[in-house]
Amino acid sequence: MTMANDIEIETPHVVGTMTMAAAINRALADAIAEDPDVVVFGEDVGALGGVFRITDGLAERFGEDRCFDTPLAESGIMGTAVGMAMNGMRPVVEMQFDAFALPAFEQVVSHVAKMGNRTRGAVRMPIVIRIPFGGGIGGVEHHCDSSEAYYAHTPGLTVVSPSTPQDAYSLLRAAIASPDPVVFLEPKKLYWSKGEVDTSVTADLGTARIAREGTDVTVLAYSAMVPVALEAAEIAASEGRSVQVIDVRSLSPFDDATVTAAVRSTGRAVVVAEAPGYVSVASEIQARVFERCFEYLEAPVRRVTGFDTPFAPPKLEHWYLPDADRVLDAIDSLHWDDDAEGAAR
Amino acid sequence: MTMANDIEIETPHVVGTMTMAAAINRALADAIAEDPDVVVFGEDVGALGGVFRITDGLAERFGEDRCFDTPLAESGIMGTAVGMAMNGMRPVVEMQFDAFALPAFEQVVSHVAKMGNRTRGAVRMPIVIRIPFGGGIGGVEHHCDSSEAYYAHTPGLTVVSPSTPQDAYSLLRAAIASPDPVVFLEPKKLYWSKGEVDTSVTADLGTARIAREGTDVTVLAYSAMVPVALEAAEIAASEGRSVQVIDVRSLSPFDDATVTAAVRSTGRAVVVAEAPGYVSVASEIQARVFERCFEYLEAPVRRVTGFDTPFAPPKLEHWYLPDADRVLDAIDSLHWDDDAEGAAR
Amino acid sequence: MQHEDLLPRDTPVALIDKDGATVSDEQYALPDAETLQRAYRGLVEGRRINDQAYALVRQGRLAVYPSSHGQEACQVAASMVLGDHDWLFPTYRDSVAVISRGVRPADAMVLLKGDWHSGYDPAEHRVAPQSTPLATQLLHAVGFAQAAKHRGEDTVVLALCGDGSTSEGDFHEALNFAAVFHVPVVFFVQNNEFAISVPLSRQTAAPSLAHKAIGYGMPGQRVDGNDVAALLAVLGEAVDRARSGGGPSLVEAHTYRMQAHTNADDDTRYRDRDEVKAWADRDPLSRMQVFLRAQGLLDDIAQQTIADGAETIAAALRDALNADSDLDPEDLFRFVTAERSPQLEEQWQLLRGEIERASLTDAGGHR
Amino acid sequence: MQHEDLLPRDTPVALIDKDGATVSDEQYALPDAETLQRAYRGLVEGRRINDQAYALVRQGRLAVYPSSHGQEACQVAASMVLGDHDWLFPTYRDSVAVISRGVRPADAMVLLKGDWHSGYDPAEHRVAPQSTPLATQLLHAVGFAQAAKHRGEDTVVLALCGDGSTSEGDFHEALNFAAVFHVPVVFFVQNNEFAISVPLSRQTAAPSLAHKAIGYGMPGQRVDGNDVAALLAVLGEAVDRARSGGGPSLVEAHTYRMQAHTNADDDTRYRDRDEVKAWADRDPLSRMQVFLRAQGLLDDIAQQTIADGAETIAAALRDALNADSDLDPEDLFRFVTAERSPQLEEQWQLLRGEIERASLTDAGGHR
Ligand SMILES: Cc1ncc(C[n+]2csc(CCOP(=O)(O)OP(=O)(O)O)c2C)c(N)n1
Ligand SMILES: Cc1ncc(C[n+]2csc(CCOP(=O)(O)OP(=O)(O)O)c2C)c(N)n1
Ligand SMILES: [Mg+2]
Ligand SMILES: [Mg+2]
Repeated sequence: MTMANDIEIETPHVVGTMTMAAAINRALADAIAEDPDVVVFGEDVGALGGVFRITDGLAERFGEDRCFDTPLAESGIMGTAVGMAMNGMRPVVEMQFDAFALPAFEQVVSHVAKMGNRTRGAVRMPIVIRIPFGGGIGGVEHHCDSSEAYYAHTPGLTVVSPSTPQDAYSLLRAAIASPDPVVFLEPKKLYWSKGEVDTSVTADLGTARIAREGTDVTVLAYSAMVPVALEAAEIAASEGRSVQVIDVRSLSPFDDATVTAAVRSTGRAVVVAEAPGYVSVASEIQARVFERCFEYLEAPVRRVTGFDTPFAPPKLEHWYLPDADRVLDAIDSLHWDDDAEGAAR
Repeated sequence: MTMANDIEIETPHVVGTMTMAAAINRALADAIAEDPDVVVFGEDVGALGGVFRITDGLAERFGEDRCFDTPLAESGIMGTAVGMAMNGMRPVVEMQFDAFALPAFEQVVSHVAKMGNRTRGAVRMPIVIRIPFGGGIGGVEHHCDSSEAYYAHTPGLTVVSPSTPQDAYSLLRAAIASPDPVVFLEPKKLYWSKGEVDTSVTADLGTARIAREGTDVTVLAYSAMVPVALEAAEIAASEGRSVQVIDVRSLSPFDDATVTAAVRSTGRAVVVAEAPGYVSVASEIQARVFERCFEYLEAPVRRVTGFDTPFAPPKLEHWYLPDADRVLDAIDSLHWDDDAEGAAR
Repeated sequence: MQHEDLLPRDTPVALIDKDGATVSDEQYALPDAETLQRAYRGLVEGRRINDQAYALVRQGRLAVYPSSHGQEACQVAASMVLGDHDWLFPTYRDSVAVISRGVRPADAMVLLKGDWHSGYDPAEHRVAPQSTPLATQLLHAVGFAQAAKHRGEDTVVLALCGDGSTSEGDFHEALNFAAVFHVPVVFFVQNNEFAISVPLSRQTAAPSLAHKAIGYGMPGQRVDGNDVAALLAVLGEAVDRARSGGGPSLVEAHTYRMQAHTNADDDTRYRDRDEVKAWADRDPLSRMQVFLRAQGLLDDIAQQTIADGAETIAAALRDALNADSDLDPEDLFRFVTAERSPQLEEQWQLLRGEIERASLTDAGGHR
Repeated sequence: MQHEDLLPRDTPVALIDKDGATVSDEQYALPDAETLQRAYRGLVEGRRINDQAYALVRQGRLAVYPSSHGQEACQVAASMVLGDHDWLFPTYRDSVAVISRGVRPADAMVLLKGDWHSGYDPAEHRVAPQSTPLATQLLHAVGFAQAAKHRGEDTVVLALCGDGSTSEGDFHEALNFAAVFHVPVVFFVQNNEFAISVPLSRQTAAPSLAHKAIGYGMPGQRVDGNDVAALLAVLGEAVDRARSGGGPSLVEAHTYRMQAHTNADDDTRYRDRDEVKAWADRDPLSRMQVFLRAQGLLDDIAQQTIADGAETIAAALRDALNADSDLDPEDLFRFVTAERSPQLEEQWQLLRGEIERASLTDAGGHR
């Protein structure tokens, strides 16, 4: 799907190395600067600049009416965002942590996702819901969940998650420019990872990105699992196996075209996601790939995911989180020629 | 998985034909009668007997302290249920309609599902959350959603849905007897469908049920889609195709043993669910079956689901809901011998 | 404003009693004659719409109708106190208020007929879609007002909800956000004594719902919800305060739901007929009729003209709803997002194939 | 009770002022000497625990610590007013109150150390797990009290939350349910002026948070949150009322969060050092010390004994947290449900295989 990114970039373009946190901050600042309808709000996003400092300096630079703190109530934040969107604004709201977006769930599902449909397009919802998500930072209970499945399952929501500073910038700009609601999931673990960012580069919502070329097997990952997949690919390469890595990046809608072509070309696939695997984005990807690539598959598509348990406490999270080894194990199981079961097939 | 249903049934057993609504009512009454810790509450469940009359007569028969109305606040209902469960009760709460359970989502995900894990088993949550769900009754917006994916994805929750009055009775008794929280999804469309109920029959949470034997293809369905699957099977039989129908019934945890054995025996499978298909219970089942039965499959597993759109308005819902024809179309696509593509494989 | 001024009166504000006699009030003046005449016409039309819709449900032309029979004074006042550029945020029960704002009756009934989820463009008459999830719309109203304030517009927003809805968390969050951001929203609670079957005593132990206002730092007031004059005065003051930068306020109207919750409900299960009868004596229409007649503001001819006007509205509603809907299944895919994703297009093609095959075989069944 | 009696005072109840002088009060009596001596010991121990935990964070032995430094009077009073069979529902900031109830300090820190999500059996000391999702625990407290009432037990439940948390919908629903069901819950808001960086003025426009009580039909009261004597009196009265069937009430304590929200926070970004300094003058410990000394209820020896006791607690906490945790990864699968599903067993076997392989190669990495 191509969604035209029709922003006229007026601020001078920047090219440079920055953290994902800085890239998101920059995207917010550029959007506020360019479009008077963009407002950023949530808990602690003003003077503090957010608990992760993602909105650092925005209130100071653009004033209290462009970036401001709300009372501590997530349904309130989401519900007022709906009203603002009805009245011509483009709210970008921050949910402080993934589990703390849950009080807003009714507003998201019953209104944010449905208002455009309800009104036959008369009232669209250009809202961006930013949610820091996932683990890997040693956070305590309720601070490390991955709840993308809840949003991706909900018709009407676009759900994206970046794995690089460049995508963080470009996808957030596209999300803010979108006429429809976008859930923008920020991998906390990658906030301080660095990369090159060119602010003139655009990205289309609804598209996957090929993160590494490869010919033997396709690993489909998103967000904080993309570096894990790339690490696995690197190790596999040293063992003589060529691993293609696709950064799914758009969790809804899904870029079937890119993914199907990729898996058909390699004939093998592994899906990697951090969230509990049951009824998840990973299961969806696995099912789709299976169905669309059935005739081309040399082996069953595997998934590597978090366990179907509540997220682990900090001291145990290294056992919970999928790592390169777990990905490599899954790859190893894909009926290779030197593999009896595979050969029998 | 077998979870012992260790209720001592003291009321005389009943065998007879009744609606699913009556079977649920009977299960609630029997549970209240037998266990002083069971309380039923929610919106309009008292004098009115619930908007679907499922709790009809309970308040009158057992008194206001066993079945009662609450203030109109779903998070309040769920949150107080958590507190009651902490203090030794077995709350059975009713959410009036599926979309109106959403305000309680934080309590469900952050506490109901996690309390047992958080306290290392010291505090379990024997809560049953009854939710009338699904369409097919001509309900207006927000009255026909199918949100099982949200619950099934959440670790710690058991999720079941009956398709017959017998299962409605037996599964609800098992749910109330369970030490853990159970989301009990009631197909509104089947409330007035009738069937034989023997109250001495027990059912284990976590198990699927073979609803019809068959040898050519396995249709996996649950809740209101089971009658649809059975109808399709009946038509297929008249066309010379033997369709096995499995009532999945436990949406979490999943009965892999039964399902895997079934699909391996037929070599073909179709998953049927009413909810939007994307990131859904249907995708999970499809993915699992694919992965576990890969070597046995004659054709890709297909799914027949609701569209990835908000639920249709009453006058359009017949186009939205999966019906026997759609299931038969999916079955037809499964590379049969008389099918060129299938033969080529 | 002093803290005590945020508290409501101990008894609801009333200007015309149930027998049509005026009640003098130090704070609130009786609206002028022309306003009251207009209000009366609104009441008659509102009642007619309620009764017509009720009949259409029985005839199977509407799927469901939550009637405001008995609450027409609230409905009419809510609409009349707003200026043209102000906005109304109604619930499922507020069809009469929606229609009073100018929305075509048939468009207001699209949801209840089952054709679509809403039948009018909100911007056209400054009426948000009628909200079903309780209390959620109150937050939308606040956000809407925040945006207006942000742009320096003097839009006032009036948001409706029922007594039961005050128990929802969103009610609390909406009033709190409105007060903290000091935005021009009037929260108008129609306390009709019931939330489906649940009586007010199960919703709150407070002296009144209007006593909640002080907890947010906004004024609360109580008013006789069957007295359109008092409603116009109290709501009018609240709207004026909001427009002049005085911030939000909470108005609780004491009224009664004369019919069952909807046609699907059976109110004999939970309330006495005597109670319903007692409230019939306090009907909002009859007291105005008596009052206007006594004041010489209504004669037989005017009465007939009003009745005829109401009949015309009812006839149009009947006609519109008796016509069969012409619905396009592709609409299911048209509005989900601005641009249709390939994923949805694929699904539409599946359905399109089914529809085409169905039209080839017989009308209706697919196979 | 008259409606006006539900309103709090205009100024918080105080019994001992910041300089340690008594303030006379018509309604609330000063607690007896022995109680105040016990309270003082609690304050000193609480402060020591706060400071020790803070140090342990710096040493990397605790992942995070939301300190109640400055709020110890609230913490100690909340614990002391409860009887043995009463229950406390605390938040992440209430570790001192939790420990005051008898929970071992090291067990209270399990969450913050990162070993597990909670470290004590709630039933042992009648303390619910510390709640992180704001205001959610207030509903648990209400349900807990409903169950106690249902069984005819006279348990009182005291539920804690912060000023920011009063903005959440769950706060509203909890107070409303408690009032409607007339259950024995004391809602105790520690208004420490901030929710992380957000000041009280962004949470509410109300005259006080205690003014919310009347909107639920329960009494509200305000108290100096750094005056343990006043807290004991006001909370004690609320607990007595609840126990004797008088229903729930709301108490707001005016206090101050002297440190940053947690170690991860930087409070120089949003508040003046002068403000913090001004509150240091109102410290809950020093005023009690001055008071007790002046009354002859505390001498050097007693002071030293108390300090030594606090030091012993701190040392035990240090020792416990300096010990490396012995954690079993299978715990991830043990408690999700009472019985482990085949689905989870399969996943555990996967992990077990990895762990075994890891132990065969090197310690830590898998492959
Ligand atoms: C969040 C939510 N919960 C439950 C319902 C179901 N429901 C529809 S109307 C109603 C009663 C509402 O009572 P009240 O607010 O007093 O309004 P009234 O119908 O009396 O006008 C209920 C429980 C709903 N629509 N939304
Ligand atoms: C539902 C929810 N939203 C957001 C958070 C993140 N959070 C943790 S503490 C806090 C501030 C709480 O302020 P307050 O209630 O005043 O308590 P205090 O920390 O001052 O004791 C926030 C926003 C949370 N824990 N839960
Ligand atoms: Mg009502
Ligand atoms: Mg605070």
